[in-house]
Amino acid sequence: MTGLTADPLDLAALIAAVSDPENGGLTSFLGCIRREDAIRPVIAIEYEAYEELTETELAAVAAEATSRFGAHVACMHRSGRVEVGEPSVAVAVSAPHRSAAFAACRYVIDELKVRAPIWKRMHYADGATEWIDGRDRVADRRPA
Amino acid sequence: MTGLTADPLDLAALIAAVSDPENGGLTSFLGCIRREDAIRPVIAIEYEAYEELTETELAAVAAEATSRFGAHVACMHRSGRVEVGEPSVAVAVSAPHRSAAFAACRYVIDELKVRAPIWKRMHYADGATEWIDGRDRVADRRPA
Amino acid sequence: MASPISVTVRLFASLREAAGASRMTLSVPHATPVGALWSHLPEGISAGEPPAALRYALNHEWTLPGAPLRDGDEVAFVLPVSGG
Amino acid sequence: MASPISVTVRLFASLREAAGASRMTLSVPHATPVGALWSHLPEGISAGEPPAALRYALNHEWTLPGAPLRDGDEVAFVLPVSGG
Repeated sequence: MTGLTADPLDLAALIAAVSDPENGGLTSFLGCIRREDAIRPVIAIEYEAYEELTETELAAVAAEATSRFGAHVACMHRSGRVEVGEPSVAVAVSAPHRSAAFAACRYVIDELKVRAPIWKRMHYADGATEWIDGRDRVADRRPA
Repeated sequence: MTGLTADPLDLAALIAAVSDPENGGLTSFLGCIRREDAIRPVIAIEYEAYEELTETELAAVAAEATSRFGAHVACMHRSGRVEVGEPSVAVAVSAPHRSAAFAACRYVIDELKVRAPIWKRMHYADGATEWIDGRDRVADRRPA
Repeated sequence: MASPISVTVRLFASLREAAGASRMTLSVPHATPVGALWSHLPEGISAGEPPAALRYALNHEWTLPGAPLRDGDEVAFVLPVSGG
Repeated sequence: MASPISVTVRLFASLREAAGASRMTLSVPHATPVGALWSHLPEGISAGEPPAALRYALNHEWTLPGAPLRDGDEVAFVLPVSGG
């Protein structure tokens, strides 16, 4: 179970997908939208993905973790708007023991952060929006 | 939220307990009963805890993780009988970023495994039972 | 000039908004390297140099700037990501 | 012998089953060190030497074998654990 979804993430479904009576360790991770009060308060983040390549990369990362750590892996990333406090990415991993489960879970989240072509558009409490895509702000002057 | 329960573990409740809009990383761990087909198939494990000291140690470990990793921590351990595939321990941790969340979650599970005075009685598929408490099998001849 | 070929460019995030479209067709010389494609974007969209960490995908697979383009290829400008 | 004191011993897992009870009261000399208490258990329960990694709790707090006992204390024999 890997890929993109426009629906709220369902960690329980990911956990069910990786459960295995031979696997004693099940580690999961939720990446949630931070309000970042101290910096510039956020109300939501909008995710835009290059869908085809994201699906391929999430599947590849999961397969690598499976072969490398002997783990079952489920990993879903949100597209569309996600409110503060809500998860934008969910990873669930099971393995015979906890060391492999933790290592595999960490591997998946670290790799997808780099390899999944997904961009964030910040929606700030002050009404401004901003794409986080490495380009300077000139592009924001154009009406959304 | 730390302590013992005789009820099935509710990871969603632990996750809700540690959620915080300022915390972007939420890591959880479930320790599940392994069937261990290849060794000696298990059907269930019965947990007996020295309750007072377990409650104190779980709270202490959680407090240490909170101060050391700046994390919110929830950790529950099962008492009584747990079937294969079911979780006997659940940890949920949130922190501003994933590194602290993973480190804190790992800290809690590693520490509680050593410090919580809890013992396992294995219930094997072949009908035998066995306490895992460091004493040789003489004690098992006595009827349960 | 080598006979022109037509390639599709996938645009995301602020590029998509600048262009008002998620796809564009560009006509470029045959075998133009992927890394040269940015300069063919209209100035109103590219707004100058590409970001340092720009990556490319060719027909939905990661590619390197030197890969030569063929007619009908689809290139994605993978701007620095910030997912998760 | 120093005047005897009465202490409660908490028994868990296979010890509890051997004793058929989770608590026992033992009468020992005043200031007996916690680590000496095991030998006061009836042979039918202790079944020989304590496990190597035996730990002790005194009134619900971790303690060391040398801690002297006082009347009314509660000691737990914390057998090697296998929780989680």
